[in-house]
Amino acid sequence: MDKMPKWADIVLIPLISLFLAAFFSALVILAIGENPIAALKLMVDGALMRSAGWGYTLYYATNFIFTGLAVSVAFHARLFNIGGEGQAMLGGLGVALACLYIDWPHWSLAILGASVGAACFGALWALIPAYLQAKRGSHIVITTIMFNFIAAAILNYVLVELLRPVGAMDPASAKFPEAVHLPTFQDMFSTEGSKLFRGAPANVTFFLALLACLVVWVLIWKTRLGYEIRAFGESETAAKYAGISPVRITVIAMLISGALAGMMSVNTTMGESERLILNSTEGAGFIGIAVALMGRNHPFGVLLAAILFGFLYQGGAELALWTSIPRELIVVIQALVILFTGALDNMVREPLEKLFIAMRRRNA
Amino acid sequence: MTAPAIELKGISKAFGPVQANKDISISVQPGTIHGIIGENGAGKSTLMSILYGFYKADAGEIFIKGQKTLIPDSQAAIRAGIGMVFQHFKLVENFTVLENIILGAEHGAMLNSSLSNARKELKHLAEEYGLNVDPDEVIENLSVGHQQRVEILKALYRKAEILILDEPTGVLTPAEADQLFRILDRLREEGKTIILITHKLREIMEFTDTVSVMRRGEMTATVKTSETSPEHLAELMVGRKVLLRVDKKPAEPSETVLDIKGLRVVDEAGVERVKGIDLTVRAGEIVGIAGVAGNGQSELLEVLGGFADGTGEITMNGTALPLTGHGADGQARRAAGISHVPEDRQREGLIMEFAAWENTVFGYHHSPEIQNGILMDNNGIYTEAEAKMQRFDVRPPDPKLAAKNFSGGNQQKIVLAREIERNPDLLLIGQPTRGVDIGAIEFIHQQVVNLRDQGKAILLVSVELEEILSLADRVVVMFDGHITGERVASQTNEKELGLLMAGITDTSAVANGNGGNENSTQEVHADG
Amino acid sequence: EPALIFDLGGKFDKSFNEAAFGGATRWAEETGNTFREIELQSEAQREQALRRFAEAGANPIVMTGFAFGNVLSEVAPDYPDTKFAIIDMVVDAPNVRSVVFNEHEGSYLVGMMAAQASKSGTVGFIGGMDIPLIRKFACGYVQGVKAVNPDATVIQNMTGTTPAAWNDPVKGSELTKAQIAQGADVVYAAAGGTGVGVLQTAADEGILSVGVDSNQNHLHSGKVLTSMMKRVDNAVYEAMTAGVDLETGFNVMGVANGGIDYAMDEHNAALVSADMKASVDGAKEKIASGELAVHDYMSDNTCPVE
Amino acid sequence: MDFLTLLQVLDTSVRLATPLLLACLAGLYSERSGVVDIGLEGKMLAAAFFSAAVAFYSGNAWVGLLAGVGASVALAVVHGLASITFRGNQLISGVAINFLAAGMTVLVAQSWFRQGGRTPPLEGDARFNPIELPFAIGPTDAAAADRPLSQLIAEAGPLQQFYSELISGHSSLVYLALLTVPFTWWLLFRTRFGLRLRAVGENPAAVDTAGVSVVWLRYAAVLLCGVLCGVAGAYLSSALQAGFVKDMTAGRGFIALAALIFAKWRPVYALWACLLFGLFQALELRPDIIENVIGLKVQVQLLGALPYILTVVILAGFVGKAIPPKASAEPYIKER
Ligand SMILES: Nc1ncnc2c1ncn2[C@@H]1O[C@H](COP(=O)(O)OP(=O)(O)OP(=O)(O)O)[C@@H](O)[C@H]1O
Ligand SMILES: Nc1ncnc2c1ncn2[C@@H]1O[C@H](COP(=O)(O)OP(=O)(O)OP(=O)(O)O)[C@@H](O)[C@H]1O
Ligand SMILES: [Mg+2]
Ligand SMILES: [Mg+2]
Repeated sequence: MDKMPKWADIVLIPLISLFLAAFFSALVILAIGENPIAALKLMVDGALMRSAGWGYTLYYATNFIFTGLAVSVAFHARLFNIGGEGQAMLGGLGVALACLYIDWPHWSLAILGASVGAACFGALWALIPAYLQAKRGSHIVITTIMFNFIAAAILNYVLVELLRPVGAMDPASAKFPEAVHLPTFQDMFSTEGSKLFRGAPANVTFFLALLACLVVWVLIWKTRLGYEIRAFGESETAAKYAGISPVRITVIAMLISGALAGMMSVNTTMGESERLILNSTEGAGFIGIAVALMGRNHPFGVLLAAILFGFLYQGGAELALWTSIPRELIVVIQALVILFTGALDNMVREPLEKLFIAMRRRNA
Repeated sequence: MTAPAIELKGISKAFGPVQANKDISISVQPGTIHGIIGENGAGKSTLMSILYGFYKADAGEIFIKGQKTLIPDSQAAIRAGIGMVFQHFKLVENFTVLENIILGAEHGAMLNSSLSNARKELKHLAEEYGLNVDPDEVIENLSVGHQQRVEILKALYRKAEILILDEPTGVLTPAEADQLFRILDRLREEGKTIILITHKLREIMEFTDTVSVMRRGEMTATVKTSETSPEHLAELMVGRKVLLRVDKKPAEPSETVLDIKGLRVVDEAGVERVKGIDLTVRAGEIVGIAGVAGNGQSELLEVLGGFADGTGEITMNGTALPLTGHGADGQARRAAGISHVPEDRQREGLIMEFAAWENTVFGYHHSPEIQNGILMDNNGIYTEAEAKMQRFDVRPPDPKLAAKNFSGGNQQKIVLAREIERNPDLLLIGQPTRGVDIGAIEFIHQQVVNLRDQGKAILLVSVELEEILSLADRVVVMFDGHITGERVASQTNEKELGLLMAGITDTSAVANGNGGNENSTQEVHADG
Repeated sequence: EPALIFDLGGKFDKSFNEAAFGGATRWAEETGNTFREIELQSEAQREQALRRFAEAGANPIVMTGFAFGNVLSEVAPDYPDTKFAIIDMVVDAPNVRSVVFNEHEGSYLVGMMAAQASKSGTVGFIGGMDIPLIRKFACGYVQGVKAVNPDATVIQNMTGTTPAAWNDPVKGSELTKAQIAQGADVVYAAAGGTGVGVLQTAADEGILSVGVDSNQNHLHSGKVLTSMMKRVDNAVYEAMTAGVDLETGFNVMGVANGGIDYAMDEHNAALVSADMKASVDGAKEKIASGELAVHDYMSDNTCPVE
Repeated sequence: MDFLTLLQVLDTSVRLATPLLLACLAGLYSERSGVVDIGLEGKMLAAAFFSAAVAFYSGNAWVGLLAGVGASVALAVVHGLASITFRGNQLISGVAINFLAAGMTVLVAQSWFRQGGRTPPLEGDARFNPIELPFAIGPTDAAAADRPLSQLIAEAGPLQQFYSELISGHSSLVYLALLTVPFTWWLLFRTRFGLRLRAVGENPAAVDTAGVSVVWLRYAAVLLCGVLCGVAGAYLSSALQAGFVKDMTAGRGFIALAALIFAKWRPVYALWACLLFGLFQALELRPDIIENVIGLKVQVQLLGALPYILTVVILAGFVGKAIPPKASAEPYIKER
């Protein structure tokens, strides 16, 4: 007998955790002398009440879908990929190389090429930690953290020494050619009469992200590979018994994870900045952890959580714009979400389990 | 009558939805050895752990020497004079013996004085009880038997008057076990009280004064050992009359299916576990491998099943099987016609979090008949799982239920349904009835025999001699990675196999006897 | 209502951004009006901040830092009725005013000052991010030093190659220690927030430092030789004063029009002798009149002296 | 490279190794008890801010230190709650704490000082100033001679140079950090507490059944970790620097973690590992020296990434295997 009904596990617990995180966030806002209700209203107005707000919310959400899926695919194999950040950085490099050095006739081909570039570079960056974990038992959490730093150093080197156009000041690549410009929501949905999503960076990559959700869902629950990934994640000894190679699954799961993380850069680098800049990832790799935790590692949950975090991000930017609350408030909220949904999960779960068991005893 | 050394009243304990102990009361007289028996999962360890303060009871009281005593933690238990040797030792593997002994019982805040004190005391205890261990040796370098001594020394060092031993002989050779019981006798003579948990009725009958039987979390009876019999105890354990022998025709073995030559296996720690064995299994016979746990049987199964590497030669139906690399994994073995019921169904045979239907294709998930293009044919698998569960009488027959939610016996039936229905040429089957109740045991044994009668080869590994003797046609005994003997099942007995299991190949003294339940007087010193 | 957007170093970097803030504050105090402001925390915010302010009707919108160049050239055409002013970068659009400074001229002046104050004949330069703009500072400085003492040694270090270099006082401090160890007794920091660490360490270790952008003499009174003042405050003040009538186009601020200067006040009066001041003022006049041309690194990406 | 330059580089290494060493030893206590802590970074950061802020208000660096330690310990308690009391995932908890500190410090700094997430500069006694050891040539001698200190030292004999440049002239916290190494060794290997601490990181069940509370031992270790991270953070903002700036730990917590692996969880090795990583950081500041010595231009990015690369190499077991305490990252769960 399960300790708890399934709906409680996948809906009730995240909701309670989220509520706790929101409650503590409100306390924090109060503590710095601001009004949480007013802050929330400002965030909602700025992020959800205008089409451009949605354009930003969904832009950020696109990033978080990719990194959230990346974390969750790895997590199905019980691999904790903290390296999304580094994988996304190098994914950006893949996008830049694809966009700068190949003559694309049309954006639709370019986005495919850039996706492949991003996925390959991201996957490559996940491959080494995966291999070391599988073959040499090096703890993947530590190696992926290290690889984040190493990726930052590489990107730094490449941008400063190799890709920066002569005479330019920022460590950034040249602007991508016009042909690889991705249609933004503004391009797609504005009509003659009304301009929608004006200036917002959301672009077709959002649909690519939705597609990724679907593909990951099919992969994890409908295919042999997904079956093997989940089986390996639940029990390594059982996987070995079944002839599922731990090395192979570790490597494949991390390759997929790294590829997904890398593909985030299609959105930021190709869809938004249209050149490779330093720190275009802006911590999205880490937010993927919170998104995956909240979404219970299910693509649909990841989608919802990503939109929630997109809202927080855009709302936070609005706060910084119109009040004196720094954008770091969002970092705090993010921390609280990770803390309550991830680390303090049992604090919510245990009393609930007791409650359900007691209820069942009484009914029996 | 003096006050009992221990008296438990109305102890209850639930782990989540599992009621491990239900309103248990028991009392043990000082200076006696009290046995506790029961099937796996009956709640024996839980009860003792409560007495030792490891778990907290939900309800109930504990009296020590007539005094009501609160035991919220192990510190309190130690203060009350209780010592416990757990089923799974609680030692710090990379500490020395001495450090393990003083841990938690140091004199003062500095280590030096504690260590020298303990060294003296240890010497004294070693002389008194013959419990010799090198105090400066690191635990991981000690044999299991010596590790157990350290556990006993830990308890004695803390001046335990009451000693609890949880399945102490499961990991010992018969010789080591004999030595253990001599020590226990000494302690009893000194007036110490001993509680002994064991699965072996022989040990209960031989060494205990009184015995309690547990079943499904409840204490079903407490009796004087002298006033009971093994048959009676078995009945108390499972709740009904027990059939001990399996109904089967004599074997009709034909051609060789599996042929092993010079097989060696080195485990991950670099220890050689199988040291060159030769073995054949023919179609239509059941070969049983007997041995104390840890003598290489598991590794043998692992190599055959494809999840450990080995060296040597193995042929299956005349073709050589690779022993390393991709061609030697579980998938390749299944393709070669080998099915495998693993020793540990929960850690190996099943994914506990997966639903039963998903588990019915575990290991066979690449089979073409369950694919639907690039996807898995989940609907087909589900329908087939439902039918399988009917045929194997899995209860409840609900394919959606997660494997962890079935009882041990039913989990085993799911594994068997999956492996037997593949109709393999060779079935590897490890500890098939561990923790399974007698009704299910009968069913499982019957399935295995049926498969044999269809002309399939079966290799059975079990630590239960009774099971080997009743199920196998031919018995091979393993000790320390070697085969120490081979007997025809109907022409040997537990005594003889016991000697082989201790590495003694000269069994003339006990050979050809039948039964083998009479008390042995023979001293065996296999280990120094 | 005008708006001011600070670059990543932040409003209180004690140098560049703070100067801009000072100019805006002066305008607000004098006119009694208010202005909108935001400190950027991330790259992606640049465009958003520009658009949101423009949509909210802020006019003019002033931004500090070359990094806005790219974004502004995209955003400006979308809001033809809004005036923008960008400092340190040239953006060619009809509604943008680009303000650039002749930092090399000011650096030349403080270089002369440093060479005269140095006893060891070795002076230091610590730049922020290694970009042409900062090399322009360095090159002007070296020219000034050599003009006074052709044998002087100038130790040059850059803090880093990324924007983080603007805000790394720990590294600034260690670089200063290293330069001191190599004998430098005057260091010039052109490093934004990193300079805080440079000036601090110089004061701790008992040598002189030269501030940048704002007048930083007061930070460690009696220990900062002078500051190379880049009157970002004036540029911001003027832009806000002009309001919607802001004159667009290219605007160079140098010694000649008071956009660049070196700082003298009570905090460094004791450090600068009359002779030193006289020689530096002489050079200043020559530069203003065009008699003395200080080489601009960015004109050809080279520096004639090392 | 001459002797004096070498000394200067080593001097910088010591200064930069100090926060690493303190954080590394902090991690050592925690991980030896079986609690993995990737939140060293966050605890240091919080301590850096609160110590600078309180030092600014009180004008006393030691009061600031206390506040910093308090902040770090508070986060340690959160980590303890998550990983000990509620048996959650220690890695996730560490990640959360890093974010919490990164956000909170800026938020509070902005709310208190309105200076864009930094504290005002610290002056005088609000900082830990360098200590001049007896007989060393220091600023006082320089002032007396009215000559630059660097010249005085350059003229001294090699031994005096060594003493004055490298040994003398650090803040008290540097010496404290160095003393923490033998103290930690003694505590771990010579006392009852140390024995139990090491045991609980290897096999908590053994400690539990020996009648010692696993929970309190682990809390003690986690709190010790908090204290040391607090000192490390205070050192950053009020000794190495004069005030807090956003994200000023700059990955030091992770380098400390790397050093801990490099040191195989041993205190004396930790000293060497941190000095080595400190040296890398010092060399990153002086690429000119490397260029002089090996005659090759080394990319600063490579120098910066070297500790991380080295850690991966070590983790991969190419330079001897680093085996962590057996129970590390495993919550002690008795009842499922
Ligand atoms: N720590 C635990 N958490 C949850 N359930 C437990 C725990 N320990 C035991 N149980 C459950 O309690 C029941 C009784 O277990 P216990 O270990 O006491 O049995 P036992 O009689 O000692 O069995 P065995 O002969 O296998 O040792 C079982 O169903 C078991 O699954
Ligand atoms: N780890 C567990 N998690 C959840 N439920 C469990 C667990 N272990 C046991 N149970 C529940 O407890 C019940 C009893 O389990 P147990 O294995 O003790 O059965 P049993 O009485 O020994 O049956 P069998 O003879 O078939 O082994 C099971 O039906 C199952 O629902
Ligand atoms: Mg048990
Ligand atoms: Mg059972």
